[in-house]
Amino acid sequence: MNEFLQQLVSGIAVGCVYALVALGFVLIYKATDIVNFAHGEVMMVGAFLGLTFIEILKLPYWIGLLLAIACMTVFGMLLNRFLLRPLAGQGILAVIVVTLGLSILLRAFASVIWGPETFALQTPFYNRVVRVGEVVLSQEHVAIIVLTIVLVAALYAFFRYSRIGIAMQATSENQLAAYYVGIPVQKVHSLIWALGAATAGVAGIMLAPIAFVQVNMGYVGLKAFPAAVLGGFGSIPGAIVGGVIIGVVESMAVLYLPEGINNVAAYILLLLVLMVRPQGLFGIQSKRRV
Amino acid sequence: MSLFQVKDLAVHFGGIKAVDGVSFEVEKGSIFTIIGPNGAGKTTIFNLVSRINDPTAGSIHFEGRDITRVAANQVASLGIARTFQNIELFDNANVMQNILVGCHVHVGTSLLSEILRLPSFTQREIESRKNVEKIIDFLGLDAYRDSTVGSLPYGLRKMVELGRALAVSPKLLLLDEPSSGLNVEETDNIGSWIRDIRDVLGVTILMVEHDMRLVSAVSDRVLALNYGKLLAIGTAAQVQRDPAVISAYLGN
Amino acid sequence: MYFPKRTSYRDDLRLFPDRFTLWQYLALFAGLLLLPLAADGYILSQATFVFIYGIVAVGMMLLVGYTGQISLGHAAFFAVGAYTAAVLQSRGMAFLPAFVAAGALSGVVGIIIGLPALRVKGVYLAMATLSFAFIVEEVIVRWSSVTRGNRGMTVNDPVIFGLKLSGPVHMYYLSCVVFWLVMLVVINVLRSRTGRALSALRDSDVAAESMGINLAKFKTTAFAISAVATGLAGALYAHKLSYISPEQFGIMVSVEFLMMIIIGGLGSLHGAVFGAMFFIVLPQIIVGIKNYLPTRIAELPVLESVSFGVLVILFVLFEPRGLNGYWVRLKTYVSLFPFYRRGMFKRNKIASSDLIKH
Amino acid sequence: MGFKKTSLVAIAVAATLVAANTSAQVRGVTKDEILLGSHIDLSGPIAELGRAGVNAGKMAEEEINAAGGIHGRKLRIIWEDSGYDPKKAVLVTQKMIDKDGIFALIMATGNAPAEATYPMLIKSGVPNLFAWAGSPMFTEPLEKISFAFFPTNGDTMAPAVKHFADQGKKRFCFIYQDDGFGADVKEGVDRALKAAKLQVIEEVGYKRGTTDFSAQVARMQRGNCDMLLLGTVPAPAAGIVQEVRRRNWNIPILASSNTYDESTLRLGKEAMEGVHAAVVIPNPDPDRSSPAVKEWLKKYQAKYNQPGSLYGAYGYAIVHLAAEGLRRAGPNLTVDSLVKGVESIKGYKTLFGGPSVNFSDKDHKGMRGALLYKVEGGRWVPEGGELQPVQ
Repeated sequence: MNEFLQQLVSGIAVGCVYALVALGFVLIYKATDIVNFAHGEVMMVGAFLGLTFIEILKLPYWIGLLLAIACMTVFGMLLNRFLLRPLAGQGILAVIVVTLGLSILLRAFASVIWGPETFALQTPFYNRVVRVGEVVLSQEHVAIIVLTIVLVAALYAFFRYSRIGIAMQATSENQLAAYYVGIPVQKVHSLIWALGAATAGVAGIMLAPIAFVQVNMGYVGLKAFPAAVLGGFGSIPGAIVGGVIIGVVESMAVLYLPEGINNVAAYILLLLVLMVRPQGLFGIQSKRRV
Repeated sequence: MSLFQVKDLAVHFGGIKAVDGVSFEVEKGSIFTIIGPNGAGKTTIFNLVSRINDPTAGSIHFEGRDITRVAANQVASLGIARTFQNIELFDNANVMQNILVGCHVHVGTSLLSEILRLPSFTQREIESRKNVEKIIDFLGLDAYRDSTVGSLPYGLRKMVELGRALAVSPKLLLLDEPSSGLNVEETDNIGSWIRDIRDVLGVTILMVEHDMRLVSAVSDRVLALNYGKLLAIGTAAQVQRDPAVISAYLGN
Repeated sequence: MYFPKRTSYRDDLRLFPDRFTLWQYLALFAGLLLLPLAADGYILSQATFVFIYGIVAVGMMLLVGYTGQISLGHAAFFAVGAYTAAVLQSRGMAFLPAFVAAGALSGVVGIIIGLPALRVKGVYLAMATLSFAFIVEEVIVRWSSVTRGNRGMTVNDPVIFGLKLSGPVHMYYLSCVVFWLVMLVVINVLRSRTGRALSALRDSDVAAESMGINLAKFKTTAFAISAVATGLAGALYAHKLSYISPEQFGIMVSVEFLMMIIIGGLGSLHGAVFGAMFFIVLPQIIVGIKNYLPTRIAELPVLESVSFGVLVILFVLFEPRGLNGYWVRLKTYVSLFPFYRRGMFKRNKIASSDLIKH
Repeated sequence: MGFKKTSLVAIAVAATLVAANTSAQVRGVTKDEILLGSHIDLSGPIAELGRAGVNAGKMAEEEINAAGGIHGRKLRIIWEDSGYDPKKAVLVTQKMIDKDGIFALIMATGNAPAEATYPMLIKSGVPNLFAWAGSPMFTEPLEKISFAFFPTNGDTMAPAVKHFADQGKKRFCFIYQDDGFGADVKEGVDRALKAAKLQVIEEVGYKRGTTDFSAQVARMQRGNCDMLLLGTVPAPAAGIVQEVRRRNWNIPILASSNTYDESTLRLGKEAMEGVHAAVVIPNPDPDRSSPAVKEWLKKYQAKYNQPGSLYGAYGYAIVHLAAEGLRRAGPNLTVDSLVKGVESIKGYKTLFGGPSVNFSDKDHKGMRGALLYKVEGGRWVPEGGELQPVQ
C-alpha cells in the first residue's frame, strides 16, 4: 500500500513535468496553429539556463529560477519572431519538419555551449524527504507537484481575469475576429510563445534534480505530445490531466506490468485515444466545411 | 415517377437547424435551381445529397432508390456528380489527369494489372482517355490539356471542375454556384454550357445559384430557401414574385 | 523547351515519353552496370547505400509526397524488413523467399500502422505512426527468443541460385536491381488510376470522395506499398551491414527519412533519389569542408547535425521543391538557352509549394 | 535477358579485379611502414571519449616511431570518425580497406559501430585488433584474426559479483540499462551467480533517457535483497543511487565498469559513498598512481593542454598493445605472423595497471579479470587486488 502511494506520488510528479511541457505547446498550438515538436528541447534549454544561473553563476535557487524564466520568455519570443512567424500559412508537414529541424539545432547548440556532459542542479529540496505516516515522499517530487499547482492556478487566473489573457483566448478562438476587434494578434502570438517557453523552462528546471541536466533530456517532449492528445489537443486542463495520467500509468507499469510496457505505455494510450475518441477526453471535434 | 426526390430533409448542427424539413422533386432532364440568401442551407443540402454530412431526419431517393445512408464514395457510381462552390480541384495535376480522376468509378483496374501494365489495363486506360478527350473537346479545353490546374485562371478551373464532374458521366449533376467568381460574360457562357449539358448529354441538373439572371435564364423550376426552410417553389418568375421570397431577400 | 507530341493514346502510357529520354536512361543503366569496373569498394558501398535509402525515399515519397499522409514511423518498416530477412535466413530459408517475406511482412505492418490514417490526419497521424514505431522497436527488443533482443544479430550473406553474394560489388548489383524494380512499380502505380486517386485524396479528400474514390482503401494501399518498399530496403540494409541491433532503428531514423524527401523535393521521384544521394553524400561534403574551416569550428562534433537541421529549415522556408527544384530549373535553363527568364516558375512554385501544406 | 547476362559478366570481371588488388604482397605493409586504421566517434554521443582516445593514441604512435618503430618500420594509423553511426562506420572502414589498404583495424570504438564493421573485416581478411567495445562478438566464437583487449562488460562484472557472492551475499537485485550494453552486463551477472549457484531475485531495465528511477527502485525494494547490482552508465547510476539512499535503504551496491567515472561522483555527490564498482583500468590519478603514469599525465597535459583521462589511458594502452603484438610478429610481417605474435603475449601489464593481458591460440580475450573499486571520501579507491575471471 505504501509502495503504491509512494509510486502514485512520484508518478504524479513526473506527470506534472509532462503536463507543463504539454501545456506549453497546447497554448502555442491553440493560438498559432503551430505544433512545436521541439518543445522538449525548449524545456532542455530552460534547464540549462537554470543550471547556468544556479550552478555556474552560483546565484540563490529562487533567483536563478526567476532569471531563467525571464530568459525563456525572451527565447520564446525570438523563436516566434525568427523561425515560426515565417511559417505562418505553411502546412502541417512544413511545421513538423521545421520544428523537428529546430529540435536538432537546439540539441546541437546546447552541446556546443554547455558541453555534452551531464550536470547536476542543486535544489533546496535536495535529498530531503517528507514523511506522511508510513509513506516516505521525496521533497523534490512534492515540490514539483506544488509548483505545478501554483503555476496552473496562476495561469488560470491570468487567462480568466487579465485583459491580455482574455485577448489571448480570443485569438486562440478566432484569429480573424480577434484581429477585427483590434487585438494586436502578432503581439499576442509572441506573448503566447513567451508563456509556452516559460512553462517549459520551469518544467525543465523542476525535472533537473531527478533527471539531471543534459542535452537529450528534451526527449521528454515526446511524452508531452501523447499527454496533450489524451486531453484533447487544444484543451489546457486536458493537457494537465493527460500529463498526470501518463506519468502515473508509466510508473505503475514499472511496478505491476511485465517489463517493457512502461516504455510504450504513453504511446499505447495515445493510439487508443486516437482510435476510440480522436477528440480526446476534453476536446471537441470540428469538421471541414466545403 | 421523378428522377430525384427529397422528403422532409432536416439536419441540425448543434442547435442550428441548417436544413429544416425540406421536400422537393427533380424531373428527369430538367434544370432545378435552389436559391436563397447566404446561410440559407443551400450548400448543406448538396452536402447531404453527396453524403458529406448525414441528415438528422428525412430521406433522399434517386431513381426510386433510397440513398439516404449510402457511403459518400458510392454516390458517384450511382450516377450523381457535383462541383464545389470554391473550386476543389487537384491543383498539382494537369487538366487531363484531373478529368481522368472523374472516370475513377468507370476504369476499375486492379493494382496488380497497373503494376504489371497488363493489356487489360492499357486498354481500359485508353478507353477512359478517349472518354476524357471527348469532354475536353466538348468544353473546348484542348489548349490546356497538359497545363497544371493550379496555374490556370479561375474561369478555366471552373470549367475543368465541370469537366471532371461530367467524366463521371452522371445522370444527375449538382452544380454549386457555377457563376460564383465569374464575370458577366463568363456567367453567360456557363449558362449556355449548362443548357448544352442538359440538351446534348441529357444530364439532369440540380444547381445552387444566386445570380438571378442565370437562374431565370436556365432553370425549369426554382426552389427558394431561407433559414433551412422552404419558402416557395415554382418557375423562376413565380418564385421571384413570391412575397415571402422578396421579404427574405430584403431581410425583414 | 520540350513539348509532348502524341499521335495516339498509347503514347501517353509509354514509360519513356520519347526516344531521347529512353536513350538518357539507357546510358544511365549502362553507367551503373559498368561502375564496378571503375570504382573501388568504398564508392560502391556509398552507391549501395544511396540505392537502399533511395528505395526508402521512393516509398516515402509515394506516401508523403503523393498521398499527403505524414509518417514518422518508417523506421519500423525498415526494422521489420531487416529483422524478417535476418531471422528467416538464420533459420535456413533461402535469400529470395526471405527477401519477399520481408517485404510482405512490413507491408502487413504498414497496413496496421496505416489504420489511424483512416480516422486522423496531419500531426495526429504523424504522432500515431511515431507511436507505432516505438511499439515495434520495443517488440523487437522484448522478443529476444527470435531477435536476440538487445544483443543484436549477425546476418548471413544472401545466396541466389548458389551464388553467394558477399562484398561490395555483389551488394551493389543486388541493391541496384531492387532499386530499379521498386522504382518501376512505384512509377506504374503513380501513372495509373491508383496514382491519380492518391494525389486526388491528397489535394482534396472531399472532392476525391465525391468522385467515388474510397479514401480508406487508397490510404491503406499507399501505406502498404510504402511499407513494402521500406521493408525491402531494410532487408538490403541488414545484408549490407551484416549485423543489426534495435538501436539502429530508433526514431531519429524515421525523422531522417522524412527530412530526406523534404530536402529532395516533395512530389517528385527525382526528388526522392536526390534526397537519398544528398543524405549519403552530405557527411563526405562536410569532411571536405572541414579542412577549410578554422579548427575551432571544424572540431565541433555537431557540425553534421547542425548543417542537416539548418538545410532542412532553409529548404522548407525558401525552396519547397527541394533539390529537384534546382534540377528542373537547370534542365529548362539548358533546353531554353538563351531564352530562360527568372521567375519562370512563379506559378508552379505556388502550386507545388502547397504540396508541403498538406 | 540481356541485362542479366551482361551484369553477371560484369560481376565476374569486377570480382576478379577486387581479388587481384587484395592478393598483392601484404596489404598495408611496406618495407618502412605499417599502415593501421581505426574508426572512432569524434562527432557523436561519445565524442568526448573518442577525442581523448585519439589524442593518446597519437601520442603512443609518436613514441613508438621515435623509438625507431617496429623492426625498422614506422607505424602509421588512420583515425576515421564514425560518429557512433554503424552506417558511417561501415563506409569509412570500407574506405580504409579498399582505398588506404590498411594492414589491420585497431581500436574500433563503440559497440554498435564496431559490431557493424566486424563481419566485413573478417570477410576481407583484415585483422580486428583490440576493439574498444565491451561486446563479446569479437571473441565468441573464436575467430583467428580477431583479438580483444577490452574485456566484455560481462567479463568485468562477473568476477566482482562472484566476489560478493563468495563473501556470503545471497539475494541479488539488478537494475540494468535496457540496451546492448545492459544485456552484456546482465550476461556477466547471470554467469557469476550461476557459478555461485544463485540467481537474481528481482531485475528491471530502464530505457536511456528515463527521467525518474523511483519506480525501478521501488520494485527492487520488494525483493528484500542484500545486494543491489547496477548495469549502468554514470548519470543513471547516480540517479538510482540517490533514489536508493533517499529512501534510506542502505543496501550495498555494486555497479558495472562504465559507472567507474568521475562524473558519477560529481552527479551522485555524497549518496555515492560506499558504492562498489568493477574496474578494468584504474583512472590515471595525478597524486596516487605510479611515477610512470604521472609522467604520462604530464606529457599529455603538455601536448594537448588538458588533463589526461581514463579514456586517454585506454587509447594509449591499446596502441601500445598493438605495437607489442606487431613486434612479436617478427620482421616478416603477415597476417599469420601477427596472429602468432599476439597469441604469444602473456602476462602483459598496461602502463596504467589493471588485470594482466593474456592471449593463446584458444583464447583471444586478452583481459579477463577485474579490479574492485569503492567510493570513499568522494573518490574512487581500490579494494584488494585483481579478481580472478569467472568462466
